[in-house]
Amino acid sequence: MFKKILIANRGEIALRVIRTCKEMGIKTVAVYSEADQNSLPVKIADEAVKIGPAKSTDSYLNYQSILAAAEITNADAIHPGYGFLSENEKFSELCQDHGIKFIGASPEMIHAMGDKSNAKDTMKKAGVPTIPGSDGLLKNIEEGLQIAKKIKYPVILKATAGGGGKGMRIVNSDSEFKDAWEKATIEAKAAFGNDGMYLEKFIEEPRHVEIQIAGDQYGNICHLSERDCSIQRRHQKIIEEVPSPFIDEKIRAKMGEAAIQAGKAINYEGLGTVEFLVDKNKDFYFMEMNTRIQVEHPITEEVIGHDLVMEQVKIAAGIPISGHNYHPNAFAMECRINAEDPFNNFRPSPGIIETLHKPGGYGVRIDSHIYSGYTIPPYYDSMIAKVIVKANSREEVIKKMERALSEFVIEGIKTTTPLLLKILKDPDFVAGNFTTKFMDTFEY
Amino acid sequence: MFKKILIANRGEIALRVIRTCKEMGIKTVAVYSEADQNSLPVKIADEAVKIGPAKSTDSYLNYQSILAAAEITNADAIHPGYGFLSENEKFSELCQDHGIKFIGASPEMIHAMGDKSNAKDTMKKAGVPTIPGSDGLLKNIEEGLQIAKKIKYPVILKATAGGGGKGMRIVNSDSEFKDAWEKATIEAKAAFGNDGMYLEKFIEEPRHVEIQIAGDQYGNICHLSERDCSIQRRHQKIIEEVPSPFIDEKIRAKMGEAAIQAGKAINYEGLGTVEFLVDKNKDFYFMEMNTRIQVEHPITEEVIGHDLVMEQVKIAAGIPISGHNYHPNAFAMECRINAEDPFNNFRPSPGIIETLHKPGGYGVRIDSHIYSGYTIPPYYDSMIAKVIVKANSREEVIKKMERALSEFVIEGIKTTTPLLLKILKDPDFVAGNFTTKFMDTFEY
Amino acid sequence: MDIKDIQALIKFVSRVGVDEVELEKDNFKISIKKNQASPVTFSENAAPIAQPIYQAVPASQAPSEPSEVASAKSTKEDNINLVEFKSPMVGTFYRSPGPDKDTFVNVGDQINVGSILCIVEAMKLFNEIESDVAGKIVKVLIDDASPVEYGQPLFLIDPS
Amino acid sequence: MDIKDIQALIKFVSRVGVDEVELEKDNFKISIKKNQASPVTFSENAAPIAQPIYQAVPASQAPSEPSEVASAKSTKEDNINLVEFKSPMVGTFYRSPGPDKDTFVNVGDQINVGSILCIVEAMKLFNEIESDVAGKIVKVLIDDASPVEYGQPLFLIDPS
Repeated sequence: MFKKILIANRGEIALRVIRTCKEMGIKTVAVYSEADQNSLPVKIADEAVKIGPAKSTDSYLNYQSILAAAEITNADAIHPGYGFLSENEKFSELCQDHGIKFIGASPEMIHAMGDKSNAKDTMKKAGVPTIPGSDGLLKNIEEGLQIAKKIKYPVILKATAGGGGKGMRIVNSDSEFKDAWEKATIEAKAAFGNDGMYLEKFIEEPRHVEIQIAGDQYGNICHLSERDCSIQRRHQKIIEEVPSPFIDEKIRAKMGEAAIQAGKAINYEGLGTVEFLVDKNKDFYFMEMNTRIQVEHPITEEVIGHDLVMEQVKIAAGIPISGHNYHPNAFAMECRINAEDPFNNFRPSPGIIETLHKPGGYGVRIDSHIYSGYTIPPYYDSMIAKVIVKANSREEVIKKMERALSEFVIEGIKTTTPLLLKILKDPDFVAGNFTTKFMDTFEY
Repeated sequence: MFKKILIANRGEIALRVIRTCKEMGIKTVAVYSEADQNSLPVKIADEAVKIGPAKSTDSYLNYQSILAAAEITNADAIHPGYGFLSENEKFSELCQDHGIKFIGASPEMIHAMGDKSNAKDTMKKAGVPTIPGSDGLLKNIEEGLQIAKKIKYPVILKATAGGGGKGMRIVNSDSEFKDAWEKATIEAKAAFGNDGMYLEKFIEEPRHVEIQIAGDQYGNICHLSERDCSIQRRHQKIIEEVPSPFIDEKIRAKMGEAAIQAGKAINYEGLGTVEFLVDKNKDFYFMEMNTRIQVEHPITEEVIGHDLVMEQVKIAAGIPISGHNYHPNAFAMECRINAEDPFNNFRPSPGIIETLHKPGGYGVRIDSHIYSGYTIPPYYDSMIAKVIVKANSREEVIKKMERALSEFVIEGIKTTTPLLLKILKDPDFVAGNFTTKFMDTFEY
Repeated sequence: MDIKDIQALIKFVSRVGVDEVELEKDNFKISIKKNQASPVTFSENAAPIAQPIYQAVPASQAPSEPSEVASAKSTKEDNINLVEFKSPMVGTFYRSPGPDKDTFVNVGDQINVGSILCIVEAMKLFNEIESDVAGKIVKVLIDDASPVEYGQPLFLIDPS
Repeated sequence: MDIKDIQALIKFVSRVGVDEVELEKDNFKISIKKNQASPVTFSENAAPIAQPIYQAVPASQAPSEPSEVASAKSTKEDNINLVEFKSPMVGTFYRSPGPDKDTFVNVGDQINVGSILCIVEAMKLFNEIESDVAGKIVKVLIDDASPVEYGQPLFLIDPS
């Protein structure tokens, strides 16, 4: 097992990793920028090394400083958390070169999944469902009709030069195709001076459902069930939950199998997440794979009873996994609290936490690096706390989350808590009746 | 289901009950003494009624005030928590008389278990093992020898007027009996002027292991496994855990069955705890039954995945239980943090909480009513927080508890946290090798 | 002087009413200054942090407060000599012994120690509440048949 | 007085209500002040509550601090005109280009903008560190071959 792990990150995920290391008896090194001098991870790590100024590119994204910090502290592994260098091929390679274990994916795996079209090809070959469509540009209307027939309506025509909905048409049947094609090409020509079109299956009522997988150094890969992350705003997840209210045991097994296939295709080692879009018919399509721990990993921990960061560390140290899949034995939900003003276009709200009172009690978990008197710096991500609850039904989970959020007192800055409380009371949300478009029309 | 529950208690257990009520959609009424005006339960309950001055006998033990508070707020049930009126036969009866559901035992059940010798007789009849011994005073040495032979050595001779170890002798064999009898009677005569002696089985290396039971209004009774509470000081529990490091599946089944027998003997309804002493041979003996929620109930919640306060409320509302027994699916431990100075003979340390930072993260639960700026009043129990952790092995649980306690910052008063941290590092504690005498010899 | 002594010294300085201490002893020298602006640092810090956390208005009290009554506090400030007569128990406040009966006391009435002022009903018991002061009833602070808490002011009495 | 005592002392000072502590003992001198210059009301509240929570002394720094060096802060106060030359990166500090080579600079040396002061090794790269001021080396703050953090003072330079 590792003797000392350097955490190449900040905020709650740095704290998260340090906590597990402490529980495993592994020494920790926090690295920090000038802006994070008084941060909680710096305070509780065994050692802390200042690596640069506030700007991420000069500190948390600075390979050289982070590796030098590992060298001067004799750390034998680096945990990158999420974001920053966690999916950086070059950094993973540099760690290898310097004999420091990168607790994450190898350069090859990151490479295979980092490029979207690469990843899609790999998945297709592995038999993982991807969104079907034309291979590049359509030659003519006839080819479009042929492909549409093959992949089944509805389909979406998209201008290759497109954007902002221009040169885009949803087509529901053969009879609509010609008209849509003509209008879209004219529009694209006018808007972009380019009427090249391609075609894809149109995903109706999409949900974001991702599968957590784990693979060890010996080729064993298993899945740890799904997380429904459909409640998002501009691709930023807001609330995540497991089980997905939309997924049953049968679909879970199919998606889990597909995610394992995805992992096997690249000989995946470590924890990873395969993101799928699920349409109204419960057909699912590969979106992308994240080769790192996710922000929302705690809800999986709550329902399978295992510490995922501990699993990451064990896998990196060469300990084999059991290899069997895990299914949720409870219901869990996570709300992300951001230092943003939800009633003012989500304007960031850095500043001093004047008053802090965290909720507690049965089934309530808080992952947060803030403390009373802490100053949230303006340079980084605005997430300041994750509230995770667990109970025996979705209804109980929602009630518990409401209770927990309403006990949470954070004064001195604006937070997204009031928005979260409103979502929790929304009848569609309560009914589990939502798609990734939920926030587009949600009134608050 | 009840519409409004009055909580006839204070501190963490009042908060505990209010939280579950909120999650169940039940309105809450806090009652409080003048000393608890600014307490957290008062702040978060839907309503709060001041019932008297600081002195418990005039507030939290004042039947009339509490029932009047229930009347003026139209509460349809009263949850008594633990301590105060929770096992008060008269109060339970008064609630009945006033048509308010007492969420606890009936007057008859409290009566049956409240008197120790009553309880022992009832248990004997029900076939629950009790500590064997003479029925009252021994007539002579021959009777003593006869009983000792029957219940097996070692036995303990005790002076009926005794105290402080005087007139008390442990006897290991027939051959020692005569000498012990003579010395003990002489000593008793000299010390108390009364040489009446009785005899009991001597419990070697006793552990305090209690079984949580639940019974509904329809005669179903089940057990929810054990809690090991051997780490105690002057009968005050300090650390509790489940599973007991001393109990295996077979003993658990036997003790569980005995506890169910105990409950059946008095037609028990609600949650209750049957306390046993377990000796070095894993023989166990009934001590007493608590007809209320216990301080240490959270560890059971953690390992069986059910909210015990919710179970209490449901049972009181007439909802049947499943009736099957629950076995621990994880390891859990609770440390009680008291506002006391462990290095100054546990002198109470009331006062203002100047700085408060609570630990968090995976598997860490805090049940506490304190907040930054809260003044701990000097009038009541000194327990200010319970830290509950859960993990997949006893070793992990201990590591996690250490991690959590060392993150916990409470400044302005003295607490027992340093003592707890020392116990967690004790080799005998770590090995699970301890009895109820542990604290008698523990050096700190 | 070891660390414990030094700490004790600093603590001592922070508690006592001095602003600055300088100490030189053998090869040892210490100088301790105290913040002059805030002599009661901790209570000043604690109050503004603790209090805004929650609103602690008991809901049961709100509906029962008669609209014509000024808050007890402001009345008290205006009439420095008046005495608040507080409820000695929780229950329901009645101004008369029964629905058709006269009220025990009215504004302007002269009362003595032992005069019955009202009834507070708790657990179906009608507890007659006697005055512990002599004087004149200035104000009745609670509406008839309203719930009252322990210690809630019921009457304003001019004891002069 | 070892580092643990000093840490305990600093923590203690930050917790109790004092603003400044100066301590001189044998060849040892320490000066602890609390932040008086916080213009925002809240930071005055927050500081004494937040800061004493943890000791934020990076452990990696502790063993590398040479005993002859007074704390950077107090030195700075005593020598208001001196400039701290800080490490532009994390790594290992070397005073000479190789084990048997002469040091780049010594106390008393006159240096110019662009003079090489030392090497900071990171990832097996030996980065020659150039001065951005002209002046005279007054003090070398770090022992040879010690780890240094970003921004850690390496030299005191008198630019006059």
